[in-house]
This record gives sequence, structure tokens and C-alpha cells, in this order.
Amino acid sequence: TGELSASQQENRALTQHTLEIQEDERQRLSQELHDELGQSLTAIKVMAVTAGRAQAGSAGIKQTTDSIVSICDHLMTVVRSMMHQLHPLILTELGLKATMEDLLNHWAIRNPELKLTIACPDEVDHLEQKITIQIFRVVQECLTNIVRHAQAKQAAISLKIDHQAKTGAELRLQVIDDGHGCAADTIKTGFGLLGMKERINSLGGELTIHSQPQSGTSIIATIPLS
Amino acid sequence: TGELSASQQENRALTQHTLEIQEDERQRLSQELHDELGQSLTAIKVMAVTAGRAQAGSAGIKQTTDSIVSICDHLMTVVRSMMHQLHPLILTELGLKATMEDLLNHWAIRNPELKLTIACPDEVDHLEQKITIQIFRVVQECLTNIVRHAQAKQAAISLKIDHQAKTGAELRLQVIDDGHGCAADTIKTGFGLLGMKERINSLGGELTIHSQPQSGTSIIATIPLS
Amino acid sequence: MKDKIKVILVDDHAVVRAGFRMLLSTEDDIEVIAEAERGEAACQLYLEQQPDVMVLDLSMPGIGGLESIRRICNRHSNAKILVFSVHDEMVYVDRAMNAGAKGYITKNSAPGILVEAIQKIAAGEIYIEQGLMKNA
Ligand SMILES: Nc1ncnc2c1ncn2[C@@H]1O[C@H](COP(=O)(O)OP(=O)(O)OP(=O)(O)O)[C@@H](O)[C@H]1O
Ligand SMILES: Nc1ncnc2c1ncn2[C@@H]1O[C@H](COP(=O)(O)OP(=O)(O)OP(=O)(O)O)[C@@H](O)[C@H]1O
Ligand SMILES: [K+]
Ligand SMILES: [Mg+2]
Ligand SMILES: [Mg+2]
Ligand SMILES: [Mg+2]
Repeated sequence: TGELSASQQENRALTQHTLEIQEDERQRLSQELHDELGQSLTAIKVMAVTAGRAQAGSAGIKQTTDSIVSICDHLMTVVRSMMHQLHPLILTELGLKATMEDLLNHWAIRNPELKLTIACPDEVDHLEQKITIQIFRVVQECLTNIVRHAQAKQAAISLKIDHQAKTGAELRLQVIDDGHGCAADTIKTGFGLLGMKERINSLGGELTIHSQPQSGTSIIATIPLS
Repeated sequence: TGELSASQQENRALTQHTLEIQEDERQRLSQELHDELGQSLTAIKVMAVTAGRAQAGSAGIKQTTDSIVSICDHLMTVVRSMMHQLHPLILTELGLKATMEDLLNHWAIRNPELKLTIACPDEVDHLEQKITIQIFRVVQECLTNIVRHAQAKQAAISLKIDHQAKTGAELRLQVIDDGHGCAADTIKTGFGLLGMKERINSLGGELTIHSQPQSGTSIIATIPLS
Repeated sequence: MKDKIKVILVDDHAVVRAGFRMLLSTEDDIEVIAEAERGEAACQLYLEQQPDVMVLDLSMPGIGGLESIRRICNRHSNAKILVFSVHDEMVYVDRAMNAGAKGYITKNSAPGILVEAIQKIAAGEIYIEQGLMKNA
């Protein structure tokens, strides 16, 4: 039972960690909505009222409406960045392949020293969003880990749908880096890998990690498709 | 080990449930920001430009600024309701006692048939927010359950800080209703109670549920204060 | 001509202050004599400039609005403070009035009623936005 109970502990820690992250995120968002949106809308409204009341033909109107326009521009940026942090709309609107390409661009710009490649067939665009959002989060965590821990020169992401799988069609995600890897016993320290596993498990799939000191890391996830 | 593994299953299900809720929430928010704000800001901006260009003294200005005002009103409602769903800012700004009073007002208006009382000393305002947010969530889930399942006439919430506790100061939350209760074996079906327990456990505390058919339900949580 | 009502505007958001300053600039009997973006500065300004009415936000970094009201009212027992806040919960209104504020309006309604609220409070009355007490 030692093993069971260790794994239970781990899972419990992950649950609590997830709840904590969620509360932090909610608070941050709520504050941001209050500070940025609430205040800007307040300002726009009072300016609109002021412009509406101004003496017909008064010079103040143009100045007021210019202020409204610039607050709108600011708000647009804020809203876009909130949306981006929350959930990539590109996933809903364009699908997984486009999202992966966007992710690649995003990371490539910020990490020019890492050679990043993605192989991804068009057909992943037809996967359910329940699956694609999890793939997106897993790939993001993999890239975060590679940049934080691996000191890799290259990383390759590949997505494939295997129609020949004995158990029916299967989605296969592979993220491989050529970094310095890590020993099996240091693998369990964070919530990143634990969370990834849980996300893949929740889809009925499996995630495995292969890593040895000095020989890179590979993460392989397989998910049954019905 | 049968017991351990059942509890492990439960916990795993809760983790996956939490992750799922989080993704749904993120997506919903992102979509709402996109649908509500994206479009409206564009509209406001166009209107402001129009008002700014209008012939001096033209009658259209007032009409245009009125439209901006009404869009702002609508957006403000959207933003407030998003904030409300996410995280009660009142908790950060006024503390736990005020938050409990607000909760009471909120629920009393929507459930006039339920007699709701709260006993809460001023000193809870000094508790850390890590604790207060969890108390808030637990009380909310309790009230949701009471309204959904209990058919109670009365519910009493009490918060106390016990300075005499042998183990050091202790926060004690009690939520009691006089509804029809439930049998021990139906208690485990939802994520509500499971989540409450985990929230209290994450603070090093304990949560217990007492209920019997026809004799109401009471939830007691104790949390050590350092 | 009678004296203008001297107002100090306190809010941590510059756009909000700019907006309300614009609005008040169109009123003949009101003059915004100073602005502050923190409660700490508001207390200091109150002392130095003795406004007729201080229009004060609640949600601000630092000591915040409520504590500012308490500090100002402690020193100037007849201080006239009008709260304008995004919050419309009864509990906020309660806390603010108990701290010594003479009025409470929401930012959402402020464009329409701020002037009236300032005038009433300057005249020694209490002004609470209609509907706030019941819409918790
Ligand atoms: N690509 C990688 N290359 C080398 N080591 C890695 C790699 N990915 C993970 N690791 C090792 O595995 C550990 C656990 O990773 P995990 O993502 O679970 O946690 P973390 O990144 O340390 O923290 P966080 O909870 O913020 O993700 C890391 O601390 C690191 O030592
Ligand atoms: N106050 C109560 N009075 C009577 N029965 C209750 C009460 N609270 C909980 N229960 C019973 O316990 C069960 C589990 O509650 P729990 O909150 O965990 O799940 P739920 O409310 O059914 O679903 P959810 O996951 O949405 O919360 C309920 O289905 C109900 O039968
Ligand atoms: K003026
Ligand atoms: Mg990590
Ligand atoms: Mg429930
Ligand atoms: Mg503010």
C-alpha cells in the first residue's frame, strides 16, 4: 500500500494545487476586469455624457471623442491579452493545426536559440475541442519545461492520427528534445508533468516520459479517438 | 487497500473535474470577452469618431453619445457579472464578515422561503485571504446544496475563532439546516462535498458532514490558525 | 455671484479622473480644485485645501477609500465626503456611511447624478443613490 498511498498523496497535492491556481487566476481576472474594464467603461461613459451635453458647436467635443477613441484602443489591447491568457480562440476558430503553428511562432520568436519544429497533419482540425484544448495545454507545458530545464538545441513536436491502431483510431503526440534530460527521481517534483498526465488520463489516454541524464527527454501521449 | 484505492479514484475524479471546470470557465470567459467586448468596443469607437466629426451644432451628436452610453451600461453589467462569478472583490476589499453579510443578502433575496442567519465575529476580517476564499467557496456550496437538496425552512451559518483550542487558535465553520437530510450512502455522489473537503484539507483542516434522513444536515469545518 | 463649490477628486485611475473633470468643468457652480490618486494623498490634500466636497473612490491601492474616510472624519468632524464606487452592494454603502461618508453613488450612475449629489452634500444633506439600499 506504500505505493498506492504515495500516488494518492501526489494526486491530492495536484488537486489542491489545481484549486489554488484556479483561485489565483480567478482573483487576478476579477481584479483586472475591475481595474481595466470597469474603470475604462466608467470613463468612456462620463465622457460620452459630457460630449452629449456640450454646447452645440463647442470645441470641446472633438477633444472628448478623441479621448474615448484612445480609451477604446487601450481596452481592445487589454481584452485581447486577457483572451489570449485564458483560452486561445484560434483553437475554436481555426482548429488545432493553426493553433500549433501559432504556438510555434510565438515560442520561436521568444527563444531564437531553440530550433523548434512541428509536424501536424490537417486532419487534427477535426478533433473535438475537449481533446484539442488538452493537447494545447500539454504542448505548452512541455515547451515551458524544455526552455526552463532542458537547455536543448532542438525540440520536435509531432501529432499523428493512427487509424491502424488495434484499439480503433488513436491520436499520438510526441515532444522530443535534445537537452540534458533528467534522472527518473527528479521527475516527480513539479505539478507540470503530473497535470499533463491527468489531462491525458481524463481523455482515456496515457502519457509517458522518457528521460536520462545527458540524453534528452521525450514525452509521448496517446489518446483513443472514438 | 480497497479503501485507499476508492479514495484515490475519488480524488482523481475530483482533479479531472477541477481541470475540466477550469477549462470550461476559461473558454466561457474568453468567448464572452470576445463576443461582448470585442464587438461593442468597435462600435463605440466608430460612434465616437462620428460624433467628433459631426458638423458643429448638428443634432446627431446627442443621439450618438446616447448610444455610446447605452453600450457602456450594457458592458458594465457584463463585466460586473463576470467579476461576480469569478471572485468576490468584496473579500479582498472589506474582508470575510462583510462578504458573509453580502452573501446572506444575495441568497435571502433569491430564496425568500428560506430563513437564513449568519453569526460571524469581526475578528474574521483579519484572517488570511488564502483561508477566507476557501470559507467563502465552502459556504456557497453549502447554500447551493441546501437550496437544491434540503427543502429546509431554516439554515444557520456560524463562524467562530476558538482561541482556547488545545492545538492553538482554530477557525470553526458550521452550516446547519433543518431540511430532510440524506442517508450516508447518497452523500458521495457529487463533487460539491468532495471539493469542500479538499479545500478545507488544503488548509490543514478537517470537514465533517452529519446527516440523517428527515433530520437535517450539518457541515462542520475546523481550520488551524497559526 | 455666489462662490463655487470646491471639489477634490480622488481616484486611482487617471482616465476616470479625467472623465469626471471634463464633466464637472461644464458646470458653472462647481470647481475641481485638486485631484489625488491615493487615499494617503487625499488626507493630506483635505487638510491643506479644505474642499467643500471630496469625491472619493473606495477601491484604491494603499490605505484605500474607507480608511481615508475614517482618517479625514476623525480630524474634520464635518467633512463632506461623497463616495463614488463601482460597487453597488449594500454592504459597501453601509461601511462607507458608517465610516462617515455623507453620500454614496455608483460610478455607473455618476455621469447623471454626480452634480446633484455634490450640490446636495455641499448644502449639508445626505445623498445615497436611489435603489442602492434594496438592490443588494
Ligand atoms: N524537457 C525536460 N528536460 C529536462 N528536465 C525536465 C524536462 N521536463 C521536466 N524536467 C524535469 O522534471 C521536473 C518536473 O517537471 P514539472 O513540469 O513537473 O515541474 P516544474 O517544471 O519543476 O515545476 P512546475 O510545477 O512549475 O511545472 C523538472 O523540475 C525538471 O527537473
Ligand atoms: N444540505 C443537504 N440536505 C440534504 N441532502 C444533501 C445536502 N447536501 C448534500 N446533500 C446530498 O449529498 C449529495 C452530494 O452533494 P454534493 O454537493 O457533493 O453533490 P451535488 O450537489 O449532487 O452535485 P454537485 O457536484 O453539483 O455539487 C447530494 O446529491 C444530496 O443528495
Ligand atoms: K466648472
Ligand atoms: Mg513544469
Ligand atoms: Mg452540490
Ligand atoms: Mg479605484
